Amino acid sequence: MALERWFRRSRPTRSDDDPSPAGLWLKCEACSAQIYKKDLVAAAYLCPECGHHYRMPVEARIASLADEGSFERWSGRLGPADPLAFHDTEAYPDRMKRVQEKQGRPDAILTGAATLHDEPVALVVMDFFFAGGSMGSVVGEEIARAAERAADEDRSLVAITASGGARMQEGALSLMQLAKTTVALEGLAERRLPYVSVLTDPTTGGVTASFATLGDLIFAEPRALICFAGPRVIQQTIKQDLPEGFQRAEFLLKKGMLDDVVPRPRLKATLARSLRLLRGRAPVAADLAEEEVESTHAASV
Amino acid sequence: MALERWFRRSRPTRSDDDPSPAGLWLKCEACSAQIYKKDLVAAAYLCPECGHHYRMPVEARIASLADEGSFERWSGRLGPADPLAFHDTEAYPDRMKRVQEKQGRPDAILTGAATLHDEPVALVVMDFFFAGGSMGSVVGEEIARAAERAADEDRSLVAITASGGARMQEGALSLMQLAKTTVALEGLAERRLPYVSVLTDPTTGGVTASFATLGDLIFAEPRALICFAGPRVIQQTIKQDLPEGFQRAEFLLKKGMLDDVVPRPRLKATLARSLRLLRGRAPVAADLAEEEVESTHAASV
Amino acid sequence: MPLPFERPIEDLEAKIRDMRSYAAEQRIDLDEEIRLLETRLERLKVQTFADLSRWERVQVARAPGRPTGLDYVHSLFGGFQELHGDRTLGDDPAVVTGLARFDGRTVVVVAQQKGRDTKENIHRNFGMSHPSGYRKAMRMFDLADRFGHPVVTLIDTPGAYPGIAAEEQGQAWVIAESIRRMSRLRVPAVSVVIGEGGSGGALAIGVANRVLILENATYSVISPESCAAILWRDAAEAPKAAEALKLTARDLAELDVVDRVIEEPIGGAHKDPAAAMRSVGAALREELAALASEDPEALRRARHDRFRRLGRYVELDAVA
Amino acid sequence: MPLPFERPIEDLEAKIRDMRSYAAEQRIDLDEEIRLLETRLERLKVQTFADLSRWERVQVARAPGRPTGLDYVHSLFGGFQELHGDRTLGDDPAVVTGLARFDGRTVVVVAQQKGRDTKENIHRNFGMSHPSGYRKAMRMFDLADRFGHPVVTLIDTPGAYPGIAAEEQGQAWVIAESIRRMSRLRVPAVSVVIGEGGSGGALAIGVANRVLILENATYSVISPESCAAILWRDAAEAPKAAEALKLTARDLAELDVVDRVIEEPIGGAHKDPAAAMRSVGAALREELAALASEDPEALRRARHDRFRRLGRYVELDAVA
Ligand SMILES: [Zn+2]
Ligand SMILES: [Zn+2]
Repeated sequence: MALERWFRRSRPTRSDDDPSPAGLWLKCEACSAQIYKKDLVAAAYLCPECGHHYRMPVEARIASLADEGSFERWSGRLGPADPLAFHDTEAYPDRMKRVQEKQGRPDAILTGAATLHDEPVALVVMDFFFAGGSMGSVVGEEIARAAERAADEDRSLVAITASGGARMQEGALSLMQLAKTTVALEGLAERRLPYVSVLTDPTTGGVTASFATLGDLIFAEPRALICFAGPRVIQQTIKQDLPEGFQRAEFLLKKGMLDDVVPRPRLKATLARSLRLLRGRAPVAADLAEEEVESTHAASV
Repeated sequence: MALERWFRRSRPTRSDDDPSPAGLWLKCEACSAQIYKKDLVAAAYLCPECGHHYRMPVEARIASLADEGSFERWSGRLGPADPLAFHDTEAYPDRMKRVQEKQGRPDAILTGAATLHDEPVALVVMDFFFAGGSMGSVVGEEIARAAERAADEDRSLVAITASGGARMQEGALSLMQLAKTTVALEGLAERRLPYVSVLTDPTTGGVTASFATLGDLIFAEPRALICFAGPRVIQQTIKQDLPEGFQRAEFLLKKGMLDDVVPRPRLKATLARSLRLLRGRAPVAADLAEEEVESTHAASV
Repeated sequence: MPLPFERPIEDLEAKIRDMRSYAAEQRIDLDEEIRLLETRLERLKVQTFADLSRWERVQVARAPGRPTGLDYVHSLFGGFQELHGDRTLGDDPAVVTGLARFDGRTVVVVAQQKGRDTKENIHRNFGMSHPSGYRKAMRMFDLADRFGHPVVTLIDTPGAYPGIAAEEQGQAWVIAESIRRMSRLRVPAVSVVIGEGGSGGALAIGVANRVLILENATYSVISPESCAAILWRDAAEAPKAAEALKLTARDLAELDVVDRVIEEPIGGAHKDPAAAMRSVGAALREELAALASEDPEALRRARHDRFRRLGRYVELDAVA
Repeated sequence: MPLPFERPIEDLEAKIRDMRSYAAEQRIDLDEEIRLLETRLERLKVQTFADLSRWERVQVARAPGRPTGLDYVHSLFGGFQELHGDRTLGDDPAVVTGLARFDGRTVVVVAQQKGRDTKENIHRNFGMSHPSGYRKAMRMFDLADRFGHPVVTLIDTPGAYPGIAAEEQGQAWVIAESIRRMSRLRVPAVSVVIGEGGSGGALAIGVANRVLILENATYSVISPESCAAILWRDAAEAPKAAEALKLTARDLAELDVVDRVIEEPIGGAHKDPAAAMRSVGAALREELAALASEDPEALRRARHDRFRRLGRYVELDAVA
């Protein structure tokens, strides 16, 4: 399982935090430009100068994809248990309480119904700012329920992943979520409903090794880190430097693992068009308009 | 398609010919030992000194596999047509006539029913000494019929391949045999009957790119050349030396393409045991006795 | 640069252009003469292309400017969503695949792609696939079956690539598997040979319910050059080999290898790509419409039977 | 070399040996004393192994001399035909697969294999698979389904290998695909965790109808060392992490992650491999016999439901 550095007690690295709150200005981690944070938020968390893709809060993600007013929340009624009575330097329930308060939800996931350019979907969005998007029983169960409800309601499934992997504090039960989420996708396949996953920065460990890479189509955002074992684990194992761009979306596209790398401004249209094509429906004007600006290979921003 | 050097007008290289006829002694092409040809024939065309696997005439192959008296020929009633009125330096029908007389069969294949340690099979054996084992309409049709009859008669299918590829003189019709032999295997799959292919030296071009590599299990003889494009074609394309052992059975085993490399003395028992296992039947004593001498990885002789 | 047999046509075209500009400059009325020459030009074109030797057709099939797979994809299909990668080894640029709209339905497209210039040719490896390309195609076959969409393949390759990595990665294995995978499709499949149908590398994506071919395209068990090198021991005898191999569209129709020959504009597809693409579009529309009502098992069965039948041989009992 | 907590046992064993040879040399009758010591030894062993901490059980699960996948294959199965290769990239020695006979039926075997000595450990990459190993396993799942034979998997791996090639070749992709492929099997599948069940690399071949585990084997989302390095920032805190992770057979049975715990001989499987293998054989025989009469769709469905249920959470409505 990937190292989940997001569980460290203190010193979370800056990029683990939602870039929006606190402070008015930000220095772009890619191009070093001074960015007015409101501009960053307004631009769907893209650097207005260089287009760098910042990690995106869940609500902003949904706003950027769902047609206005179309989102209806499904998740939120399940909260984490403490099946192992897990205690490291802090009891697991205490740790959860803090994160729940910070993020305003019971666990690292938000699911619900929406339309994307009028195409009905179930949306599954992982919250990386909630304990590193780690997958325990609640995350697994919410994904499974969303997949099953999508099948029942004749919706396609779209998953936006961001995760440090399986959640250690629920032990082997977290590991079992890999199998649970996988089998829960079967109803979609049986009903010929598309499932498209979008891997965003970072998607690692047990999430990558289960539902995230089982999409009928798999897209990724530019420069997203996508891996099974994290770069530091590999470096410790092989005691060598890693190649430039290793485990980044563009690298994985070249290795044949992705259908395409899709910059955020084109994501909604690409999703809507792909889903309509898979469902045998004519793309709507909004999808095709976006298509004109596409090159054969996804441009890196 | 692999170059079919075996169609050259003259100067067939020595190893293209059946090693048995003419002359009493032979210098082993692998270890340079002087071999008495009768010993070579008696030893299933293995060098008595070094175990080198010589190419084997079809009848000897069948004798080495089929239980005594069990072989019943199916092929032989189809002969090549001349659909293109093909003429290079010689008319295709004239060329065929010469080879037919030399090899004593209408085309480069012998098929029939047999038992292997009492296990009922259909045997398909390609004759490399017949125009380089090239696959035209007759070879394709005989394979297809054997596969279909095996399915009808509840037999497993065993194919011993040796071929320079598709036969140029029947043009695109030869190419179509790749698809024909492939679809003809479907009946076996539908009836849960095993199909095991054994790739012998050399198996190249269109034969490798169709039924030969579609076995439920794929075995190969030691040192057999197995490829799509022949070594000379590749050398001409890339203008580089090829790695040692390239395209040989042991190389392909390492590359994951084969289930095992099986020396000729173990072939019959390995086939019988594998077929019985696939069909859910207990292996017979003769198969298990052979097993004891096997190591985990096939030894190269 | 014109092909050798195109020279008389180009000369005549030049002459007509000259005469036109002369008439304009000198303000002389040469309309009658020009009309006569144009009629002659038309006849010359028709005659030239009717009489092309098989080797000359090979030249047309390979002509620069002939529309490539992606040209068809972009002109015939709407809303093309390219899908990359084989989920195993890589993303082969010699095969372009994706989802698209065509004639009111979604189709899964697999197109072999040569370059339209030197740079693209190098990128596309001259249309010669590695195993990764065939695995990508198989992924598309799976997708088509899963969602019930027809498959359209566009064939244009000198052959599967003969190289070290390609052999190591099981070139023969993936071609065989792709043949099998395509033969098992439970959706309509139509293939169009748009240029070169190079051997197993072409057939791997050619196991369709209906196999169409453009008038000047070729489909062969081996390239004329390689065949000549083997049988005549001289690649320069390729014209003889092309003749012997019967690799043109009309030949293949007679051998039942293809089901339909699509006429090209006079002068070849490279002279009027738009017209060629329209013809392919019209043919595709008809074929897909005809297959649309077939049920999945019947489609698979028909494809099976189509390829099971191919070949010509003699029943020896009958002969003796 | 004994494990730390085995030392008192070994000391006592040595003492008994000494007393025996002393009695023999001196021709004194110490039978009574020896019997008493032996009783004490027995009690010491039982006590020691009943009281093992979780970290100590991790040591037993990894103990040298503990029977490996191939040991079980050779002792429990007859007529083993090893099958190599993933037909794509290579043949991973960290996974051994093939056909074998067991209890009057053919089974398809997939066994993770650590080395039995340093040389083999290097060859087997310490039981850590590359993607090729999981592809080989999937090929076996296909074969099992095609011919209707049950699947037996033996799990013993520190985890899937974390390396450059493994990542390039889609380690996460093949694990996910293997989980899916195994969950879809329409034949009985039984998995036995015989040593270390290392995270996703173990689960990839662990989606069985019945998941068995040896008494001293472990199954965990992360190794104690890595967990400690993250949460305690010190790999040396692995014993604490092992305690927290609840990774022993009994823990996992309570969490419904495993269905059955197979008792090991007193002192652990490495002290009496033959007995351990017999126990596994007996358990396997029972489980396969129980599944033999199920129909294919029921088997798939039951496997689906088994894994769909796993997890513990709180219904917030109920709490509020
Ligand atoms: Zn920037
Ligand atoms: Zn020798």
